Amino acid sequence: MQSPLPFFPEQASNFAENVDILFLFILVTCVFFVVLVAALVTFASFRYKRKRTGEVGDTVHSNMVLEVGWTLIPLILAIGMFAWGAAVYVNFRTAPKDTLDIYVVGKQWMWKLQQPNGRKEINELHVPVNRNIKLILGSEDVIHNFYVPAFRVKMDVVPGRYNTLWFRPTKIGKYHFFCSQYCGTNHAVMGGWVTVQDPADYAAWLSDEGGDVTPVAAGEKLFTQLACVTCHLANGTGRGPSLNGVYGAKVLFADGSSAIADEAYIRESILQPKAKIVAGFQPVMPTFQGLVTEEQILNLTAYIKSLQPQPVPTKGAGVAPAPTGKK
Amino acid sequence: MHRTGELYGQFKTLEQQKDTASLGMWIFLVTEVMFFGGIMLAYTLNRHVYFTAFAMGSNTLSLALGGFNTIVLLASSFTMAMAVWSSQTGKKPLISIFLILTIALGFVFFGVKYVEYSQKFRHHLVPGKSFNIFYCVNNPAGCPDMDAAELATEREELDKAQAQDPDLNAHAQLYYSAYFGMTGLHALHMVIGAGLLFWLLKESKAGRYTPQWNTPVDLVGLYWHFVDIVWIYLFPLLYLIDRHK
Amino acid sequence: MSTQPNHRDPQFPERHYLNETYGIRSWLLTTDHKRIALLYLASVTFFFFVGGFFAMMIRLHLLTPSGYLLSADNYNRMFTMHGVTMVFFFLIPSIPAILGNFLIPLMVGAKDLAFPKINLLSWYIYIVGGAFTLYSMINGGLDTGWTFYTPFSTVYSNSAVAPAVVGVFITGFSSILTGLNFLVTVHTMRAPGMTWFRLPLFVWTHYATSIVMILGTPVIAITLALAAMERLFGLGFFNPAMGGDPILFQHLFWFYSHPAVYIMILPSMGVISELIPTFARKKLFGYHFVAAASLAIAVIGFLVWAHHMFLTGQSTYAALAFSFLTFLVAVPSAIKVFNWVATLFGGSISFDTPMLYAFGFLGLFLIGGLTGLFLGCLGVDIHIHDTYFVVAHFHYIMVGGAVMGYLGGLHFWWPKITGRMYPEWLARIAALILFVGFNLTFFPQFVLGYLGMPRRYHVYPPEFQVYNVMSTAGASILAVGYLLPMIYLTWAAFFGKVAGDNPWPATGLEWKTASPPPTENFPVTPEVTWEPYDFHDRPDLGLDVTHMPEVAPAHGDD
Amino acid sequence: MSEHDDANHIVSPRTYLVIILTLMALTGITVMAAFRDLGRFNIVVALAIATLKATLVVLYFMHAKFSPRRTQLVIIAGIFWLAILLFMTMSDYVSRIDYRGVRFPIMHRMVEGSERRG
Repeated sequence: MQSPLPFFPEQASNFAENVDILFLFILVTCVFFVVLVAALVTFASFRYKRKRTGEVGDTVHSNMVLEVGWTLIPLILAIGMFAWGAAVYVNFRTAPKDTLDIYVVGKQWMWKLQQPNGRKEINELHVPVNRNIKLILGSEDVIHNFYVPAFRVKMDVVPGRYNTLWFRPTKIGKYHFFCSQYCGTNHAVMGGWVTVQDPADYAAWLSDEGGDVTPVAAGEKLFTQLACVTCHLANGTGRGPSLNGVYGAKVLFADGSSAIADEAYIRESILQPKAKIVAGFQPVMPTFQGLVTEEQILNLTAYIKSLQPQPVPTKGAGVAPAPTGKK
Repeated sequence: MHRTGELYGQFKTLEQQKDTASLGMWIFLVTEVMFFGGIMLAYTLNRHVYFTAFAMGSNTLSLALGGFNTIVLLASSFTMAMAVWSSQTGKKPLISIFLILTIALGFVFFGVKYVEYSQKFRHHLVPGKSFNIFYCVNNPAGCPDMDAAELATEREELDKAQAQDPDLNAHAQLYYSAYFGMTGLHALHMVIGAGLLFWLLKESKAGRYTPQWNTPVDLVGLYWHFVDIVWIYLFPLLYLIDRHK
Repeated sequence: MSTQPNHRDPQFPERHYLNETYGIRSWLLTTDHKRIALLYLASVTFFFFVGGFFAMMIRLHLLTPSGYLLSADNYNRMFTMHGVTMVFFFLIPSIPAILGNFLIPLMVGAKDLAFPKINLLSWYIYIVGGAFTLYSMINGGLDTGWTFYTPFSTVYSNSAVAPAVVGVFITGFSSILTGLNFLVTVHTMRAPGMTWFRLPLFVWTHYATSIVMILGTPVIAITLALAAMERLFGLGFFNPAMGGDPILFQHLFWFYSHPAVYIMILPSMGVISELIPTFARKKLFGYHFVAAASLAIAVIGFLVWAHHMFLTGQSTYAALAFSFLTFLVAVPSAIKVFNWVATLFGGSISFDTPMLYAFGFLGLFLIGGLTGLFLGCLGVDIHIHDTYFVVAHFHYIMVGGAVMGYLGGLHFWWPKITGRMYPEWLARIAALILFVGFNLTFFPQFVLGYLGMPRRYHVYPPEFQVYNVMSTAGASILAVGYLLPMIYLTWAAFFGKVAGDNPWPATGLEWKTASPPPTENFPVTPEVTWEPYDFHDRPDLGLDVTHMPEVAPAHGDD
Repeated sequence: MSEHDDANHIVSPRTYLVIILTLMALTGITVMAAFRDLGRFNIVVALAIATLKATLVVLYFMHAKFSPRRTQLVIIAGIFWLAILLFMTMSDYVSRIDYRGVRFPIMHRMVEGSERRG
């Protein structure tokens, strides 16, 4: 962050400047009225302070010119603000034709995004700079809201219908996005990062599926990217069981049966999480079928195998680190 | 509050007291209008979006029973108005007679409503897990009150509707949510009204109501007529959505 | 204390509504509007501190970005229960059910409200509704947000939604009955000579509030009933999985809940309209305009609800219409503010505690109202909707405005309610603490909101921490500010200096009777012959009407 | 209606009888109208008849015709606010371009997308 006490978020889209200027216009108008009223009240407080007990005020109690004046002036200013705001909003609700369409699905409590070429991301969004982007938003469960402060855009993600949201990123960088419609337990960590890239980098990223990293490291990265960490907390207090030391151990299931956790079990749990439910947990995990490649499953399995048992479960349940994907 | 005769302590005259009570009742009825307004809006929106399913749902109701109930309720409004008239003109025995008639008509309405509701239960037309608008056409044995010709017509209608709205069952369920919501709320008001009528009957038998003081009869009358008005709207909205073939 | 030349040695009346009868029964079965007001005072204060406790937990939790105090689920329960308690069980009944109940019959010169038994019934309904809601808070809590948005509340929430919704549903009828009682009382119970344009503005604003109560509350009642049916029996109107529409719920919810904001702020405006003329000793500037503005707010306030839904995918055309109407509703509020300020000019201003609250109200309401323009403005709302900017805005209105007015009114009429004065200097200090604490708590939240911190977050990115710490610090000061008046007002009710009938002195009819008033309010039905707030027409107040700052020719408008 | 401001105005049983017979007749008409195809006017006719019936009940059975003007104002306010609720909300829905029949297309698209890729 630039200063310890910032007042404006970064301006990184075509809307940012429009919204900020409009905001400043209203702000200046409002500050003028606050100062005016404060000055009048202060002046009157000194000038008309009661000087002797029993004193009363004068008998002036109406003035048509004043009344009409302070009805019309606010009215005109209000209509001005309305018209300006309406212009910005209509532009925001009317996407241009030449957009890059990205599908976004919100579900408790993660975002699934899909690029036009089919590449999928979780809690991450890559977009090229200076290109009109249209997000098509849908929800699998409750109402969410996709919000990028640096772009000054947000839109509700309503189940049963889809909304659209467009913007043109103007600055290369990484920006927070949030869920800003309350959606349940982990509403606050249902966010991620928008990465605005140079078109060439974006194209390279689109075709690239990974790098030269060890399966464990790649698995660890995936574990965060796919938001597994939000539920599978190391201390066992999350919505899913802790995976520390699970590999090779005996797992008890809700229906009373049990199994040794091997590679096949881990794979099945990722792709068909509802097939076997660990005792004491709810079947809330979504399937990752189609979201992870075989290679990624292998990486994840490698990472889970590497996790050592954690001896002491600590208290402070359910506290996840500030927005996932930040690491 | 201190009470002298029929005049409550906070008032100066009987005239003022009556005026106040009547205004209070009217304002209460306005809140009732808004109360029904909320569910009316849910109905309007869903009818607008899922017209086919709503028309289909409406056609599964019995027009004969609905129409009969409309007549019954209108008649009860008439007898209620006559009860008010009897109290205004001091015909004490008539008050009780007209009140009894009103209550009787109210119970006829309940009876018919019971027949309708129980039929919907048997036909699996109550919103919930077992809701199935195709139940009767698929299980004629479960609906012995429908003959083969009726079932054939209904099958034809359902197929046509299904072609227009693939999610017909879900949307018909919304129609039935509106149907049970609106008629249920209306019936609840009728029950309250019937309770009030029984109370009036008890008081009128004690000879409490005179041409000078008959405010309770008047106010319950207003309430009863309001419930009637609600039904006047519910009848075409629920039973007559799309009757022409 | 200000002057009271006609009451040099005030006496406590021998017989009054407090000592007319004794015992628990005489309170629980009372139909006296003044006693019912005190019943409301006790229960509303209870809920205020319950809600305040939740607020403190929220602020303490947000001290650090990763919030170690509460789990995510518990944090969500805290802000939900804070909202539900404060909105439905504190703000909506606060001024109308306490001050309105106590004062409206006194102000119009009646012996009681039109329907005293219904008045008592409304208190019992409030208590039953409160009991349901408390039950849900203890058994399972509530985590839907006070807005109960579907389908989260009806399908996905794991908390005790049904009893809470039923509780709010029940409480709604308490509000309806109060509004009905006020409307009818104002229409039919006015004393001889009390014409419509001689009514104090407190009565006018309560009339406007009552209109909102009786026309809006039934809609939220049926909406919550449908939501409860949906949760319990699977009705589908608001459930997209069954073909229903969650946006419909929002329309129905805000049809009441936006005007409900005016239920909170209009009575407060009424209080301020009493305080300013009294302590400026001057007839309220533009009485007719302020009265008309109250009704305009109530009516236009019903036409703006969908401005809570600009980003739900609402039709663009509808958004334009609702935004335009939103700007229109700002105008009558502006008219009121300017008229209050104009009243000060040429007055004889004293700075007793109620007047300090009035000034505090002016400042906070002004900021709260003006920040509403940002949110009503479609272009800016895209960015600040559902952020802390909204949180700050509505707290400025609902706490800064409504609670300042409520406390100002409580101080102003405390001598009338109890017959005794509160400790003046302590009260002034408390008012100051409240003003400072309030601004420190909520002003940083405007900045947080514009920086992009969304509402209802139990953890947040570390760059937002500075402002959150400021806010929490302010909240601690604010807590002291709220505890102080409760303590000294309670003390003053028993041990304060005897106030006398009209300590300020003020012009309203309620000051013509004893403090505390007798059960029947006025021994003899009063006859009103003077214009409202007209000190010059009131030789009985013992003021020196020949001494005015400047004598200007009176305009014949009023 | 100042000449009718008498709160104790008594309506004669004859009038009541005429009203109830009219109401019954209107019920018959509304059923008959429902069986004719009037296109979009079916609902208009049905609501118009219902409103006529309601008006008769309010004016005569409920004595609104003979009530103080204030009562009439209350009734009009109630109808007006109901209209606000219905019309302003529906104005949102009817002016949307994409409302009718949109059902999770996004999920289908995502599946299609992955199939195309794979």
